[in-house]
Amino acid sequence: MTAFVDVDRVTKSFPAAGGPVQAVAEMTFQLHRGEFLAIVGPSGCGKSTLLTAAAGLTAPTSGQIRIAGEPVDGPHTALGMVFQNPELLPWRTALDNVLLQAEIRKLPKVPYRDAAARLLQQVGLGGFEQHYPDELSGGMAQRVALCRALLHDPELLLLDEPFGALDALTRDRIQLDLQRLWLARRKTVAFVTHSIDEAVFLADRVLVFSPRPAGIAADIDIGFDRPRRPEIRATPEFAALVGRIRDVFARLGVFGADPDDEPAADAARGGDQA
Amino acid sequence: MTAFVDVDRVTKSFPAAGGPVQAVAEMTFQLHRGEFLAIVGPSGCGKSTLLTAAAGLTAPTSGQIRIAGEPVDGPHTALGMVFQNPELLPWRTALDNVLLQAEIRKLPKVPYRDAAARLLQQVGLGGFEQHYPDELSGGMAQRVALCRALLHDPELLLLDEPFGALDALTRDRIQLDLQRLWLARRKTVAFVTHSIDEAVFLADRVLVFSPRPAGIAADIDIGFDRPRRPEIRATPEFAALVGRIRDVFARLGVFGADPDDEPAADAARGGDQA
Amino acid sequence: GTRAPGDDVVDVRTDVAFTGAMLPLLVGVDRGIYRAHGLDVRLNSGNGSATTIQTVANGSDDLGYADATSLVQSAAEGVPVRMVAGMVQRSPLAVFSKPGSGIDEPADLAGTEGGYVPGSAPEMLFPAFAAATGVDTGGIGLPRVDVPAREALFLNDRVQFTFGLTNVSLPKLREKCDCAIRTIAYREHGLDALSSGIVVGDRFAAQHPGTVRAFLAATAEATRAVLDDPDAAVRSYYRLDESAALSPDLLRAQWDASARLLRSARTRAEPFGCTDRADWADTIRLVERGTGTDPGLVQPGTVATNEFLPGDCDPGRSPGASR
Amino acid sequence: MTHIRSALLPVGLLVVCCAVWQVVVTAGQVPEYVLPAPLTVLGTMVADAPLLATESVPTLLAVLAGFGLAVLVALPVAVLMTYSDALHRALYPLLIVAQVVPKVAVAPLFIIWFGFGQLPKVLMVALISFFPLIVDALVGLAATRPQSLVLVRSMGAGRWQAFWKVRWPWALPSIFAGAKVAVTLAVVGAVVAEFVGSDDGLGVVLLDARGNLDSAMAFAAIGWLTIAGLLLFGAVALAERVLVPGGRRAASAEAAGSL
Amino acid sequence: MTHIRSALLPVGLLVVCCAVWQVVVTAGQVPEYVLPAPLTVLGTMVADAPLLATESVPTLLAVLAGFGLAVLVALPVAVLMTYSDALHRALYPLLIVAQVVPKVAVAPLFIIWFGFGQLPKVLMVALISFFPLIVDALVGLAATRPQSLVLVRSMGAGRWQAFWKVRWPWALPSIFAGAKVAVTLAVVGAVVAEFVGSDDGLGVVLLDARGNLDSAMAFAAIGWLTIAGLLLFGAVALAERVLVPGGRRAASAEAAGSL
Ligand SMILES: Nc1ncnc2c1ncn2[C@@H]1O[C@H](COP(=O)(O)OP(=O)(O)OP(=O)(O)O)[C@@H](O)[C@H]1O
Ligand SMILES: Nc1ncnc2c1ncn2[C@@H]1O[C@H](COP(=O)(O)OP(=O)(O)OP(=O)(O)O)[C@@H](O)[C@H]1O
Ligand SMILES: [Mg+2]
Ligand SMILES: [Mg+2]
Repeated sequence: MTAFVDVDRVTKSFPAAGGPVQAVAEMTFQLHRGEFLAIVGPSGCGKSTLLTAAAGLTAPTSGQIRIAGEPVDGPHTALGMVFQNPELLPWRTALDNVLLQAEIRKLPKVPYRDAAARLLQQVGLGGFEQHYPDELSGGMAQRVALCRALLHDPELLLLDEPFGALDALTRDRIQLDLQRLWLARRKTVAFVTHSIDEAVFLADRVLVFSPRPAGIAADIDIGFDRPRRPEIRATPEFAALVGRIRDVFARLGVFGADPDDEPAADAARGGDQA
Repeated sequence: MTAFVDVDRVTKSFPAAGGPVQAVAEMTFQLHRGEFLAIVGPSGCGKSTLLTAAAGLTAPTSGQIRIAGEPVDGPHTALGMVFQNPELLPWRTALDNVLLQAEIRKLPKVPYRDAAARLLQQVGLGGFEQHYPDELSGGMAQRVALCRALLHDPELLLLDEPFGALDALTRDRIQLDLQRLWLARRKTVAFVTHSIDEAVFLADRVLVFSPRPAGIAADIDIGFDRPRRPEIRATPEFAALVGRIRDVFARLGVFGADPDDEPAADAARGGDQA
Repeated sequence: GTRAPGDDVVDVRTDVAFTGAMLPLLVGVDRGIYRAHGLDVRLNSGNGSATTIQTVANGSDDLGYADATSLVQSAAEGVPVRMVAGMVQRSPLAVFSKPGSGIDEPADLAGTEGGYVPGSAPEMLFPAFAAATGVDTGGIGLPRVDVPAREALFLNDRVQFTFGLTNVSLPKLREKCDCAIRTIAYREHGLDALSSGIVVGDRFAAQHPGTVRAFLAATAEATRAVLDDPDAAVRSYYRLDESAALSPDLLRAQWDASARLLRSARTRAEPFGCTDRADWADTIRLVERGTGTDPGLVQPGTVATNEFLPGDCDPGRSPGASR
Repeated sequence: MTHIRSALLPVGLLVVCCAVWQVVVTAGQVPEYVLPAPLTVLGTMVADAPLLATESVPTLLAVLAGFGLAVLVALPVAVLMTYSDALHRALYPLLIVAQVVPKVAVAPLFIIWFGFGQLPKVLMVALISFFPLIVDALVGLAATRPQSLVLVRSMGAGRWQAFWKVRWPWALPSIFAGAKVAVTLAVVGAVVAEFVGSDDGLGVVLLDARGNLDSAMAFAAIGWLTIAGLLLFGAVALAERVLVPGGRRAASAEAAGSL
Repeated sequence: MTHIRSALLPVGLLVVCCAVWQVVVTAGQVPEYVLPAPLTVLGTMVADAPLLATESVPTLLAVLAGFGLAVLVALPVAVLMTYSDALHRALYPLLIVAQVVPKVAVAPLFIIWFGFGQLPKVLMVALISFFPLIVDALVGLAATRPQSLVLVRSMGAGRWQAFWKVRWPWALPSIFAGAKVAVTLAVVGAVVAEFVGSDDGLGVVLLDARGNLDSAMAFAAIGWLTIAGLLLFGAVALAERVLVPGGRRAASAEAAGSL
């Protein structure tokens, strides 16, 4: 496997009122073709920033990202992206929001209309095709955004907490759907999540980011066989991996501890976490 | 304990293009003063709708909600509310967004300014007081919204997935903060979450909603002592409760299964879920 | 009417909306007199003499019906337009008042108010009139207005007097007011001046002298026709102006008043349209006094010529050779 | 039901206004040549309908052509200015200069240059309706949610697509606000142009009528102009209904209550 | 640096326009009595500055008073119409009628009723600047994000608070678009009023100059009016800068690229 996405000494800082905010410290990693990468890290550490940079939507302050060998210096659009907010266009129905992907890419109407309807059906939104975004619940809007990212069957998926607003079971179900899709087509996936469990269940490899400015605190291979069945969650190996990642997290400290507080590290021992 | 929040045969349906959508089927339950209630249920089942109705922001189609004995027939404002989206005003800094609560309630400037800054500090946003919403990450915006709901120290908290965009550890930390706050003041809390783990860890009682139209599928008491330490997550009792709730869920079916799919119920056996 | 293939198309612009004073032009079109002279005249109303003179000067229109005072003023600014036929050669300029206003003679104007339309002839020559009658203009209120407002304000007693023309405004004011209007005519106080006539740009006159001649010949014929049968002429108006806003009586009264001003004291015996150099000199002097134009800048020959007229004007009266 | 009632209210108010006006005039408080009674005006509007209809044609043509011209120039220019900062900085001050130069004052130049035909009218109408169109279009185009642009950018949208799929729908409400102001000003512009100099049109009828102190006719012309203006405004409002997407975007209205 | 350059561009364009104009006129392509050379106009603007300044006073006072009056009436009415559907339905058609009635045509009535003083001018200015203000205010107030209203409603905000904390900031960009159009129209309104009848003001100077065929003076008056309009526009733009909150809202701009 050659590096499909090559993040090469990338840094990113934003100008802000009280001095610049450095979101990403020098970061280097590769993502191979067909690999499923999960990224976890504390809130505000720079995960979304990195994904945006990988899509070529923002330029790194220094360093370079290459996709399939090509340096990314403008929008790299051969991908499907789920943003952290659903970003549905309020004047379009759920179906038309999904179809936006096909329209912008000038894909043929009829087959993609069917494909969009099928995707919506699959994520449990059959019957809501003609609803407007403000008639959808938070999780429903997020599922529409996911369908939009999948519609054109892209090589590369950049997913920023795509299941963040979903309940446990809908989430499990969609995780399995995503795995099935991935197994069938071996897309390259970069998946930001705040659920360590989800990261371990889905990914070939989990990157743990340190708090802002984001650096790579750990790079953990997940060796479970595919397809993974939900039951593996109950295995000690699974728990060990989850525990290892939580340990890394805990060592970094999530945010500057307040002396009266229980140290954040105390929280790092549970079994089942979000 | 008398019923502080009394949801009495409440139904709610929305008009929609393809016939009305019934979000809440006849639902009755009580929430006692000082009780910490968690609500879990499949995406789009009507959780947000119920919370909005409880705050008097929408009128139930039929039935009545009473708070402290008074029927809710207009905004009931003696509460703190976190909406599913952060809903920060884009032209206000993080601090000013929190202070909106004080401004609207005409609370004195100086002490609340300090209180707001302290809250932001506590959720790890020290240094970001003067940032505008579009300079915050998803999780940061959500934390600002939480601070805003807590600022005026309300009797009743209605929290709609307040930690949905937070990573595992920040979440653990803030869960503990919330528990501490609750133990100190014994607020009445209705807490919507998509994390069963979070519901069991925090709540006195978990309501499991059935898919749309929402009904109460299960009403489960959580008897752990307070304060709960993160370690209880590793106990078999904890796992049993989580498993019980997942079973309820699974029995209901999250959404109409597609014949090719693995049945959703299969997913219901894991240990650690979001 | 239908247009013969060989006819010259001539755009003619009056100074304001059609009035009884313009009946010869209307009759000329309506009865085909112009067509008989090989002209296809398109007659339209304008928006004040100054604009008409300018559109004639730059060729937007070929010929105009405009005011001599404006013409002199325009000439001072270098506008190359001359009057080729005088149609109202005695001054109709006047100040009007209502009987109860106590304004019977110029001296009574002191301390009163009247709407003032910048660029309009009676207003322009008012300083000269005041000087001639010994009235102090400093004590007279002259708020700026447009023409319709000037008359409406007067009729509504918002002002005590109004400027106007004895041949056009007076009959109209009488009809609307249904009252006796007091007239203080400038010419009765020693201020006579040329008024309306046919004007043409120097370029057009040089390029189409035949057209100008034919137009004037036809207009002379039309004028005779109106004099012969004014009521028939009034009917021409209704055939040409579909808005038909003026009553027949009013048109008739306007024509009758205009007919009395057709020739000046000096051109009483002259054929149609001839103007007199001395009349022009008087008019130019009045404009100079009224508007502060440099004396001597405008000569009679700059603004008028009799050379295109059909009849033989007295060469001794000729305003001057062409420039 | 509500539709009928919502129409009744303004009509009722209008009728009341007219009734008061009628009473005031017939009671002799205001002379008829200053302000004719509404019934007189109505009578003239009907009796002289053939004339007024004929004269409406050139006025309306000028309004339509001028407004159309303004739209055709203003919207593309607004788009270009939205995309090019340099152009924005260069043109905006000039637009303001062009707008604040009193058009009534320069109109005579148009007549002198272009004569008494339709052209100066059309130009005048275009000039007068241009500014509100461009100002509101600029505000609307700038109000586009940037995240929506980021979204389509990630899909590889070019400017053209981003414009039509995102900016344009976001900007439409503002653009239509501008168009509503502009279309009413267009009527004013045509009348001003006809006042300054024209061979035909309702403005000329109005001017002649005023010159002749024929106030009934003057007000009848105003009445026709008003009706023309209302129809044009209605056409713009109708276009708004058809073109502004997502008329059903008011679903969150209930929870906002009456705030 | 960029500031200087951004100022240079429009000034440069303006200078080029004037240079062309100067050349055309001095080359004798356009007679001076039609269009005086810009240098002549500038000379008159400076030489007759005392007169022009004196006459600017009543015009500017009328513009300020009329515009102020329009703002004071339009904004509250827009707010009331936003809150009351019935009022909206009742008033909107009447507003349109009031707007499409050609103001030039009814101006004489004002003079007849209110004389030659400032009052008719002020009313005229107010009337002419009212419509853009109210139309844009209505669009702006309706564009408020409903979820923001729901938020403050849950905090117990009354209408007054919801208005000031939420609706007003959301509506401001639109309101200022309306104000920009209105303030330029206000100058036009004052000139129109002075054309129809007035004792003093730049409109009178302009009218007199045209009556005297003194085109240099006429254009000098137009020049002063233009400068007055620019200053007023600048004042509105400045107020916008100060009042519109969150000038730093452009943080997502980078990711939107040039779309
Ligand atoms: N446009 C911006 N201007 C200034 N600062 C910004 C901007 N965008 C992001 N930041 C800052 O960069 C840091 C990283 O943000 P980012 O959105 O990448 O975090 P994240 O890892 O996605 O967090 P979360 O899990 O909460 O979504 C944050 O501290 C944020 O304040
Ligand atoms: N304004 C509305 N108009 C029409 N339908 C609506 C409206 N608001 C909500 N609904 C419908 O009501 C149902 C319940 O929505 P609600 O937001 O309460 O779900 P939820 O339980 O909060 O889901 P989630 O976990 O995804 O946020 C959904 O099917 C949604 O489509
Ligand atoms: Mg993020
Ligand atoms: Mg919800």
